[in-house]
Amino acid sequence: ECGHISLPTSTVRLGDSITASCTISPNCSHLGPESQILWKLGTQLQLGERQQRLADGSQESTITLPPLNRPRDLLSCCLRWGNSVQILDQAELWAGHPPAAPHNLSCLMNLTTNSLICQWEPGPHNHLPTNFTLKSFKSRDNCQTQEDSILDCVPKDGDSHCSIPRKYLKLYRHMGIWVQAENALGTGKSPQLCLVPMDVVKLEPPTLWALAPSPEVAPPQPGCLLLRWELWKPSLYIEQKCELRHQPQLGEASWALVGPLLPETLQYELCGLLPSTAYALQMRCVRWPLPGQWSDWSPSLILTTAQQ
Amino acid sequence: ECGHISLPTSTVRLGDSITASCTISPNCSHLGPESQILWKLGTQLQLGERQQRLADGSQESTITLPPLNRPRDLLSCCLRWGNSVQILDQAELWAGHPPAAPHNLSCLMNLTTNSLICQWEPGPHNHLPTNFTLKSFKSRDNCQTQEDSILDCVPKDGDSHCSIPRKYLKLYRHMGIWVQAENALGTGKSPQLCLVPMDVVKLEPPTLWALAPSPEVAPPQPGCLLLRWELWKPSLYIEQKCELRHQPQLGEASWALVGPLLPETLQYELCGLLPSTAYALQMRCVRWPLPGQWSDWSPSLILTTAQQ
Amino acid sequence: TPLGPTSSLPQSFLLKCLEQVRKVQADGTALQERLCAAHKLCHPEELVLLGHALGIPQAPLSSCSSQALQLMGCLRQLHSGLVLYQGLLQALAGISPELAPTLDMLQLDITDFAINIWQQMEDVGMAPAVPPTQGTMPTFTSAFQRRAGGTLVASNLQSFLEVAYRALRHFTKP
Repeated sequence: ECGHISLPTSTVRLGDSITASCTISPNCSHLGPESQILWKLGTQLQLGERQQRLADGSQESTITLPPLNRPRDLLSCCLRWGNSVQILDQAELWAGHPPAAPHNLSCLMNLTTNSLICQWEPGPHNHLPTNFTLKSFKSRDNCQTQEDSILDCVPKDGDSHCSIPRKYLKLYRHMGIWVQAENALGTGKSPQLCLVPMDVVKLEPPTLWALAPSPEVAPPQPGCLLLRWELWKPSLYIEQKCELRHQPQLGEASWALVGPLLPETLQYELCGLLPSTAYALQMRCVRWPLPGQWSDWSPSLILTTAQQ
Repeated sequence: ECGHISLPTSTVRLGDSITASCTISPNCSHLGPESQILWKLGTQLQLGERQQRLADGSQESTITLPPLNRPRDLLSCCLRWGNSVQILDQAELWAGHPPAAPHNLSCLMNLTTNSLICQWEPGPHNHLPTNFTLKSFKSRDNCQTQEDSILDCVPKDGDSHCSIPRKYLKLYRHMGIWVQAENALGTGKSPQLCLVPMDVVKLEPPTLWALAPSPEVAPPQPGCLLLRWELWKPSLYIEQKCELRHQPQLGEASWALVGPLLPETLQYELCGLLPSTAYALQMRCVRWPLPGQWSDWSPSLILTTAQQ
Repeated sequence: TPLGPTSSLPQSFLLKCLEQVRKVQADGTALQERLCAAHKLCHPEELVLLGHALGIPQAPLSSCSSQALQLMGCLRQLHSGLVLYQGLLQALAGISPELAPTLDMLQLDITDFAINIWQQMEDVGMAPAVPPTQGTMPTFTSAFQRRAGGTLVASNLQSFLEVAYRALRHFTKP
C-alpha cells in the first residue's frame, strides 16, 4: 500500500473533531526523500500539524481536523508530485448525533392481513445511517418477565412501521413491544408497550342498509326509519356492541347518538325524527365485553323520513 | 390402504377415455364378502364392467370411462355400505390437448432496464396446466451452432413475456431464441429467432423543441419554423439518423416527411410551409448505419408559422 | 386474579374461551368449504368407512356434556382434545397448496387456545401434573387420504367445539 489513512473512528458527533494520520510507505515508487504529505477535506487542501520520518523509512503526517459540520465528508491523504497533487488514500467521515428515542409507538391487530402492525415516530433526523428494529417478546404476566426469545421485525428502508405475521403471535397473551434505533454513535429505545393482540384488533365498521318496505316489513311510522346492519364479516366471531349516530341534513345540525345496540339486527326502527327530512346515519362497533378499539364510523347512509 | 384407484395416466386428450381399476383390500374393516364397488365421475354413480375377487382376498373393479369432455374431473371409487355410499379413494382426471406451438415471438432490447424483453402469443388454450419457458443460447455464427448452455427464462404465471437480464446477454453476438410450451400431453416449440440484441434496441423518440427567437437566433422567415431536437439520452452512444414529419392542422391534411436528418442539430429551419398556419411536428430516429428498429414517433410539437 | 378450584374462573377468561371457540369454528368452516369446493369432499358421512380404516381418533368431552357438567374436568378434556387436534392437523400437512394457508390458520388458533387453557389451569393450580400428549396419529399415505382425513377431522372438530361452546356458555352465566 502506497498511502494509508488511519482514524480512531470514522463517525463523530457533529461539531467534534478527529485526529487522523497518514503513512506513506517508502516503496511508494517515485517518492522523493522529503515529499510533503497534504490533506484534502472535501475540496480544501491542508497541511498536517506534524510530518515525521518513521524507523522503516516511511513518512507519517498527523492532522487534527476542524470541528466537522457536514454529515458526510471525504478526507484524502495526498502527495505533491511534480506540480500535481496525487491522492494516495481516502476515508469517509460521518458526523451526526446518536439516535433519538423513537416515540408514539402504537399497534393495531389487522384481521384482514392477520398481522400486528406497529408504527412509530422516528424522531429528529440524526444525519447518520440509522437502523430501526421493532422488538417484541411474549410474556405470561404484564410484560415483567420474558417468556421466549426477542423477535426482531425489521421495517423496509425508511419505513416507520413494521408488521408481525400471525405465526409469531399469541393472540390472547401479553407481549412487550418497543422500537430500537441504532447508528454508529449509539442506540435509542422507545418506551415499552405491553399489549394483548386481540385487545388491539382494528375492526372495520359494520354495513348499514335501509330496509325496503315489503309484505313482511310494514312501512315505517312518520318520523321513523327502518334499518338493518351487518357486522364486518372477519369479525363475526368477536362479541361486539355498536352505536348509531344520526344527523338531519339541515344546516349545522349535530349528531345524535343511539346505543348500545346489538351487533346483529335484521330490522331496527329508529324513531323520534323529523318527518320528511333527510338524515345521515353512521354506525360503529367495538369488541365487548372484552376490551377492544372502536371501529371508525361507517360511511353515511342517507335516508329520508316519511311525510306526516 | 382401504381402497386404491390405479390409472394408466391421469391426463388424456379431450374425447379420449380411460380404463381405471380400484382394489378394495380385505382388511378394510366392516367389508362384507360380496361388497359392491361403485364408481363416481363428478357426481354420477356408475358400476364397473367387471368386479372380481383377487387371490389375496381383495376385490377389484374395472371401468372404462366414457370419453372425457371436461378439462378436470374427480373419479371416486366407492363402496355401498348399509344405505350409504362410502368414498374410499379419489383421483383427479385431466383432459385437454398438447400445447400448440407459441407464435409471433418478438424481442426488443430495452436500454432503460438493460434487458432483452421477448413476448409471444401462447396459442389456443389447451385446458391443461402449461409451463412456458423462453430458451436462448449464444452462437458464434447465425445460430447454427450453440456456443454455451441453454438459458431458461421462466415468465411469471400466466405472462406471455419474459426479460433476460443484461448479465446473461452478449449485446453484439448472435443468439438463438425460442419459446417452449409444455404440459402433461406434450411440448410445443415456437420457430427459432436468431438476433443480435443491439440490432433490436428499442429507441425512445428524440425530444423536439421550438427555438425561441433570441439575439443569436434570427426570427424564422415566413412559411418557416425554427426547431431543435435532442436524442434520447440513454441512446447517445448509438449513431442514428432521424426523420421529421409535419402536418398542417387543417382538416384531413397528410404528413409530409423530411429526412434523413442528423441526430443532433442545435438549430434547424423547416421551410416551404404555409404562412400563419399551425403545424404538428413529430420526429423518430433509428440506429444507423448499423441495423436497428425505428423509434416510435415523438409526441406532436404544435408550432405556428409567422404571418406573410 | 387466582381463584380457588371450586369457584368459577375469571369471567374474562371464559369470555376469551368463547371467542376462541368461535374463531376456531370459523377457521374449521373455511377448511370444510375449501375441501368441498376444490375436491368435492362435502359430506363426511361418505367417508366414515375410510375414517375407520385410517383410525382417526376422537376427543372425549364427557365432563362438558350436560349430564355430567364439571368445570375443571371439562377444561382438562377440552385442553387435551385441542392437543389431539393439533396432532391431527399436523398429520395433514401437505394437504394441498390451496388449503395450506387455511390449515395453518386453524393450527395457530387451536395452539393459542390450548395454551390459554393450560396457563389458566396452571394459574389456578389445577393443571394436570403431566401435560397430555397427542397419542398415535393416523398416517395419511396419499393426497386423497389427507383431503378425506381433513374433511373428517374438520367435521369431528366442529362437533367437539359445539359441545365445548355449550358448556363454556353455561359456565359464563352469572
